[in-house]
Amino acid sequence: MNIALLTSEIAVLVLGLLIIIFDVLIPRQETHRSLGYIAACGVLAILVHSMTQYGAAATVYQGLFVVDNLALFFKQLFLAATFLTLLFSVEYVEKWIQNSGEFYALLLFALLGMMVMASANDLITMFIGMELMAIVFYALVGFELRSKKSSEAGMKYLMLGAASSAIMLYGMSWVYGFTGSLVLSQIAVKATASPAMLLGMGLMLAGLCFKLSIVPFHMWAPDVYEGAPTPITAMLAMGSKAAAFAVLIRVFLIAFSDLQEYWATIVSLLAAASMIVGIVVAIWQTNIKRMLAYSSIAQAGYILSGLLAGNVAGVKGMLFYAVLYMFATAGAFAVSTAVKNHNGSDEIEGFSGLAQKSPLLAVVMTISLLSMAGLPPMAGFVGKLYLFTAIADKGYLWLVILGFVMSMISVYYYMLVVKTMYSKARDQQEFVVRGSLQVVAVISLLASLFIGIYPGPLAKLANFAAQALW
Amino acid sequence: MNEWAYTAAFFIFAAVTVASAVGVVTKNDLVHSSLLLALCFVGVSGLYVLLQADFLAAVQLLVYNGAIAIVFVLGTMLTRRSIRHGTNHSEADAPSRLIGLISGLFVAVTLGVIATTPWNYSSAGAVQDTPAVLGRLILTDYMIAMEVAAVLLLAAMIGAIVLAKGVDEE
Amino acid sequence: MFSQYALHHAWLIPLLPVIAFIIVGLFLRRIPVLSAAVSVCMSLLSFVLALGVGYGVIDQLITVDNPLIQRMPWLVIPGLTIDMGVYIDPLSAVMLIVVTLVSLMVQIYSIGYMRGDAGFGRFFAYLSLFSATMLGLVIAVNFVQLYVFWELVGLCSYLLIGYYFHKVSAREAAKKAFITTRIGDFGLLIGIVLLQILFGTLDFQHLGVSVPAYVAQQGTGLLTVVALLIFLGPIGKSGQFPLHVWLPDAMEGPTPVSALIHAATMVVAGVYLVARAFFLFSVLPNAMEVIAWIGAFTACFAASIAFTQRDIKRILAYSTISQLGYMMLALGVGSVTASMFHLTTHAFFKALMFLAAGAVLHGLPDKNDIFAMGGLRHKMPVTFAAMTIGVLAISGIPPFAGFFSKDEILLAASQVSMPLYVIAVLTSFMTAFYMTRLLVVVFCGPEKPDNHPHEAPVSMRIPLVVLGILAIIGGYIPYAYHFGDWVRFGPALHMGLNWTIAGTSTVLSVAAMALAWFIYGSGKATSDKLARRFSALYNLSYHKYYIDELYLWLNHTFVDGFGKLLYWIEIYVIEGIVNGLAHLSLQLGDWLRRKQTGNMQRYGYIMFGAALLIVAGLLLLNPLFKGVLCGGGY
Amino acid sequence: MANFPLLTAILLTPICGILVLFFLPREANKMMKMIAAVTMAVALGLTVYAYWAYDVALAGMQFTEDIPWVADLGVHYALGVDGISLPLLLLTMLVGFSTVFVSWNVNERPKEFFIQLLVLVVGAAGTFVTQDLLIFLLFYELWVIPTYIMTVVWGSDKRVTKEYAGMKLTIYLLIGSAFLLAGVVALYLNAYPAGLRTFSMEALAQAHALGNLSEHVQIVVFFLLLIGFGSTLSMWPLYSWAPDGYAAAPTGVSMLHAGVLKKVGGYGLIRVGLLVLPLGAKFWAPFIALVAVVNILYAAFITLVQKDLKYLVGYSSISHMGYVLIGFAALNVISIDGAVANMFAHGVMCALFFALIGQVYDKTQTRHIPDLGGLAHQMPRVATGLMIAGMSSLGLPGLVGFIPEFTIFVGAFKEYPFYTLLAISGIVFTALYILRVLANVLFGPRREEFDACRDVSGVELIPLVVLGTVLVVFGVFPQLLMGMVNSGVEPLMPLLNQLHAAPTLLGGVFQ
Amino acid sequence: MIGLAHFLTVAAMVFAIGLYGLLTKRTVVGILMSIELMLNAVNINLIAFSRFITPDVLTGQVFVIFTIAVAAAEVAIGLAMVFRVYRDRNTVHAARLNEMRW
Repeated sequence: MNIALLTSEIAVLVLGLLIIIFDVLIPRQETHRSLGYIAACGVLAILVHSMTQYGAAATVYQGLFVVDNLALFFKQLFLAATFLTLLFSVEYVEKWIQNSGEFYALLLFALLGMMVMASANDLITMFIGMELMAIVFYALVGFELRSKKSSEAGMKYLMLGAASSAIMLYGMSWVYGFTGSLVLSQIAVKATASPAMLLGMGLMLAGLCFKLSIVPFHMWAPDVYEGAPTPITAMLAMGSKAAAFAVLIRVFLIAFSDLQEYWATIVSLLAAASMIVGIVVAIWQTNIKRMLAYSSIAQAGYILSGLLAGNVAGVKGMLFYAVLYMFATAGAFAVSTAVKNHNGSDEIEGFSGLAQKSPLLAVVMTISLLSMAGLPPMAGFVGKLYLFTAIADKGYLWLVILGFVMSMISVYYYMLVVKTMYSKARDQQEFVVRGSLQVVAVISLLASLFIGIYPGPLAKLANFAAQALW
Repeated sequence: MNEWAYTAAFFIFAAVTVASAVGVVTKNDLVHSSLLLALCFVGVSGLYVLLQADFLAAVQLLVYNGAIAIVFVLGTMLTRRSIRHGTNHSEADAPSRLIGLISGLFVAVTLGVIATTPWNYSSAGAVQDTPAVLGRLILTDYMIAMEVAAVLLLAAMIGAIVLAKGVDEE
Repeated sequence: MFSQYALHHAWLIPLLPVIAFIIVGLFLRRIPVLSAAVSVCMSLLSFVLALGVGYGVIDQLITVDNPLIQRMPWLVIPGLTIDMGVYIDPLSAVMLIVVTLVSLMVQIYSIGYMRGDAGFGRFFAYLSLFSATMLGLVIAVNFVQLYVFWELVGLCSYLLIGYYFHKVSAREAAKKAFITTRIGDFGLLIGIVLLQILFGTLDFQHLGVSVPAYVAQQGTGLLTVVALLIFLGPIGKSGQFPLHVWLPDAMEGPTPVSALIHAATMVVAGVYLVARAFFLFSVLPNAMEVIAWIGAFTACFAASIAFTQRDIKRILAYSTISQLGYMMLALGVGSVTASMFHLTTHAFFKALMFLAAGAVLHGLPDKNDIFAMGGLRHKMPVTFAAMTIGVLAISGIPPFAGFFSKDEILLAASQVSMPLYVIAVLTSFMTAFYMTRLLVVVFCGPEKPDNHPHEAPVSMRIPLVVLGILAIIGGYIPYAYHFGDWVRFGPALHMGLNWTIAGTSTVLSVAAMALAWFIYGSGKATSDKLARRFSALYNLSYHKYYIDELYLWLNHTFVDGFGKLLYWIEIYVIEGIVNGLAHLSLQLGDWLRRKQTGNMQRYGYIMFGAALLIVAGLLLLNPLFKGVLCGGGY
Repeated sequence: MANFPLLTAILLTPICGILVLFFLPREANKMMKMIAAVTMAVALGLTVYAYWAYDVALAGMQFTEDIPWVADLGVHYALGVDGISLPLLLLTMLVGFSTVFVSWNVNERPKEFFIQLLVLVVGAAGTFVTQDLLIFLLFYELWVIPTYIMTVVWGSDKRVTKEYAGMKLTIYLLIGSAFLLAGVVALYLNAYPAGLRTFSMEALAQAHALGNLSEHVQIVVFFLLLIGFGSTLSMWPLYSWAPDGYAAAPTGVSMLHAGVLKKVGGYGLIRVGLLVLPLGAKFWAPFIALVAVVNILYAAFITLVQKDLKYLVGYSSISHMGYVLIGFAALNVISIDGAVANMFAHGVMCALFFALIGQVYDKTQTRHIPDLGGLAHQMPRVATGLMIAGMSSLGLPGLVGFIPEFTIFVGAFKEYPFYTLLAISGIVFTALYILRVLANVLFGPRREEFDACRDVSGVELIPLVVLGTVLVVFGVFPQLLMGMVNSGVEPLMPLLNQLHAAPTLLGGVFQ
Repeated sequence: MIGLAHFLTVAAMVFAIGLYGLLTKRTVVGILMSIELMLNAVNINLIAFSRFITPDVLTGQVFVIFTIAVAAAEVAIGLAMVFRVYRDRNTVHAARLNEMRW
């Protein structure tokens, strides 16, 4: 047993506690902006440190906690997402959220939950990590105390999230009941297509789909995304979703890999439904966060489809896509945050004239949205290509066609935003953008383009990570 | 243990559990619901005893009855009385028949599953010293989960405080 | 020596006017004197070269069977090689001379006629291009070259007919000319494509060898179709029935253009095409018969319209159609010689008449109606003389040019088919009648008081004189020098006069002229009475058998109607489907978003329903689903 | 000079222009246009040099470059041109060069405009020079966003609003490309077993010879490609983006779209459809031929009743694409020669048409045909240009349009006599609508309301001169074009012969 | 003889009842209670399995401990949220929480 493998998690926890302490120590008239920067620096440091951990494939505590490349890949994804979120949220938090110390600390605890999820190799650890993340997010969604929407969103998220946890737990209990084990690899050994197993698997899938906001378990997402503070919305889209995917990949490709012929059909239908619903409903949205919520539903459908391949290529596609989606989302939410800070509204109309007021942000938004849509040469295209080659190889050509068609339709509403940005400005107010937010914008822009044009390195890394499962 | 007594005890606890659960969801007054919920938890802890999980039965009574149910009662009291009376009806426009159907189907499916699954019963005897075994498990194998649960409770506390405290009216 | 040079540089003949076109069109448009000078000089050079070619043909004993051909590859792809080249034989030599001569005359004439016109330079550029394209057509070595210049001739006629583009009528006439001939070209193009596919070549010389061989082997069935398709081109271009409608309207162009179109370029291109491709037609008796009958019918039909027309140029136009019918008839009965002979003489006297008519119009601006003229012979003696010569020539009065060529056609027709001969003779009678009518009404009788005619300027009179002389001697000289020995298809043809036929036609022509004089010239003015008596026939003829109206109606009802119908389908069906699909997905989105009521219990309800469905699907339906949705194949 | 990456240089020139423009201050209006013009002039010059330096006798891919790009997908940055792509590259640069001058009067946010214009050029040029299917798609999709933004910002409303038209164009083409992408993915997976997979067009083309692509797969994949490329090419009934889009887009975009982007569809059909999936092509060819005839006649009839100049040209270009399609469908060297050459010819002609319509619209503020008339009085140069474009459109010999059409007819007649007959009848209707519009717009009485309209002059004249000259020169010397095209198509002869000889399992159900 | 099936049946019924309550109760407090019922059903399941399938390792019981902890945390956050909502809107009706929709 090697405690060193847990360095990242411990560091995150310590960082979170430090933030709480600093929050108390810092005098009241201070803006608490420094807390955000401390957190960001700390996360960055952990991210950099975690680079050294590649190649390890060890487990801690009787194989219940595994540190392999896949886990590490996801952890770095979460760290990067948190880092970007912290950077662009400083001004937002200062402006709209009172309890900034608690905010940053809880965000770090959520990060810890995600990291645990990525490494969890048994159902209990997995569950507890997921609940840590979820409960923190329930609180954070309702953290914008002056906003009625925020509390409503928090309430909805909590109720539905708890209900979905119950469903998943119920499913887990059946899986445990049939196999007599909670460890994934042992479940895999004993799993057969018995009714109890299928019932448990189905309910677990349903519970996970809730976290992934897969149709028809998606209905909370738009409301919660809309009501939550923008950085939290971003984290929900980037982090919580990716963490659920980490769990999904492990559970379905290790524990339930022998039952693939059973779940594949269901998963393909769920993926297809997500693509369709996410995209056709997004067309109607006038609120940028709500629109991005529907878009993220569709994106989840795309990532989910990679599971169907059930091989390295498929997982590689999922990992690749999760990363590029993370960057695109960071860019889009960073710009949304800037706009909200500017005019206090999340409505898409508020973006009008952005291209003249701040060309950089307009370009970042455009590139991010189109990366989500999957237009070359943005990263989203290559991501879809990896996913779809993997699943088409398994014969899901219908899903490939559907996916491509829906992604092209999605351009419609992304374009509406782009059009708004390039139309005439409503007001002539000076548009001030904080440096840290600009950093995020530029990072996401460069990442979206670089990954799209030269996907080699990331693909190699994703491949490396995906191989950890086999 | 006596076979008959065991069976009788099971049916009593089961009946208490299910009946009070039904009461929880059908009672109109939230306070009644809360109290029935506590009763239900008692029934459940009785079932735990029958399943030879004494420690957990105790925890159930302590945590659920002692903490959660009380919190519910408090929560109900704290919100104004007017919303308590006559407002715990079922939602008027909720398709309660359909929901009933779904719930019924759910039970039916589950019963089918129970009936058709070839369970791998273990013939091993039950562990007698459950608290010790549980303690060892939690502090060794499930160490990380334990720690995470601790963080979870901390986070929940922080979150609950911030949320409940509300906006500072400066 | 010069003839050698001319023979080997015959490609210069079309190229010189092209150069004139480029120079004038690009640089000299605004300088009238220079533009005219350049054009005329180039035309003159072409004419001299053409004469050289003509002399060379005789001198070098180049015959129809032994042509002089130069080729240069123009398009080479496997399976389709197209050359541009020069095909010199007596047939093309005659055409070269006729075309260059007439266009030279017309250009000289235009100096006077167009003086002061704002588009003087442009006009000369177009004229040069027009003769260039016609000359290119004449020397074509294969069907594609021919088609290329054929179309370009069409373009030039379009430009020139629509020269007065501010006039709506000119604009419409130009359009009509282009589109009507296009319909013919459609057939021609298909014919050419078919020939290429059947024989793998379009070269006249090679086809001349392979067509008879093909007929010997495969029979005439398919080839007849091909030939008739090709003949559609000449029908359009040479104004044969039923595509003749553009030709009278083409009068909207300036008169020199009419002269050029009607005498030497454009319309005779069709005749020339049939003559050039005679190796093809001559082996297909059915096709020949069709050509002959279309020619005969057109000749008679156009003459019957010309009877009642009042516009001086229109009468001439219908006479052109009629004469072209003659030429086609001659070709149809197998006599290239007669056809080409008539083409030559017709070029002279028709150009003469048009230029004379132009002189009349020049003297009497803004008047086209012959009944508004009258008594011009005093004020315009030269013009009167020219017109008289022309009328005598076209009526076939010996020894004018028309007599010999028309006689040749009648002879050829009589040898093949009696009905054709009768129609031809009848047409000859009618021709003499309406041409005399024109002459008498315009030049004789009393002068109209409000007319102030004046004789044309010198530059316009010179061509009249030259062409007048040619219209007199242009028939006898070829006759005397055995035109048929040279320009022929098959064995040499020694022309002789059949005195019975010649006599009959001459007598009839004289009679017709006398009748016309009686009706129109004697002052008894019985024309109106006649018109009233036969009002139905008169109206039919005067309104050109309502063919224009028919076409207009067809075009309006079917082409535009069909277009409107399709546009309706486009908007309401095709676009409708596209917009419908978009609308459908929008509606789907709207419907789905209305499910998002904001009520969390509704969400939970759907969630649990879905979870139940998943479980049910896993438990029950899975084996059924599997094969359907992920069947492994495409 | 032998190793000079000429094609990369051609692609990089506009990209450099974009970068320079990006860093120019917003106010440097004139400067931006000059830079765009110079950039395009250099690119055009390099392309002309490539055209001149290409060894027709040697044929095959020349100026090739090949750098591995994405190893795990088998993507290479592979460039190269042959006789099929080089004319189209030249077309791109010619049209691109012209559009800069056509857009000379854009004074509203010129920076964004010219950047996006150059992006369009890069996108088009890239599709023609790349030899890797994925890079091809990359360039192919580069069009979408600039087109949309340019239409919405600088476009004009007509029968429909510009927002609607731009969106329709964008989404329509994108959905087409979705099928295309799916087809490419299926092709990529089936061509080679895992591990050896590649997007290299050359390698994919060999997959058929190796027997890796079954007829079944080829038929399905070709169908998917046909939807994609067909909607780009405005194949019936997948074209309804075109008329609205052209009408709404600013002139430069209309020119590039109708002149160049449409050709990407045809090029793709030949380069990917035919070379990689010959059996699929053979299976669908009769169907394509049928659709081609519908294209020609249906669109021609609709063109007849159009009242807006841009709609007219839009529908007419749909009609013309029918010739390309039937040339492709005949699947023999002559017809494909014709099809490729016709793409070039139509591109230049259509671009000229749109350029002049843009000028007319600029000066008269209307494109409604009944409102126009007699413009030859005030604008003789525009009139000359329109005449040349119109005559080329109706296939007048001596202009570039004729020989391609003729070769298409010759090639196609062997395979589809009846369809070709109908296709040839299209020339009559083309003449009808072209002459009508010329007559109604240019000729007729002088109208005083247009007396203030000045004829084109100065830089506005450049597109007219450049494109007009190309139309005439390539028309008079068709071998300049056909020789080049044929050097690209002739190597297909063995494949095509084999195709005609081989009976296929499912082939010919549409015959 | 009371066996596994009996306990599972009771659990299923409690779960279904909780589910019914979750979807039909009017106030968020009631909904929270229903969720607690569902979690208890899970716990019964886990302990029953622990007893009959793996009586020697008790993993099911460990799981139940964590479940109870999580349930407590959820209730804490949930009630805090109820206060907030109540303070914001003066109501705890689930159906009124529909400002965000469509």
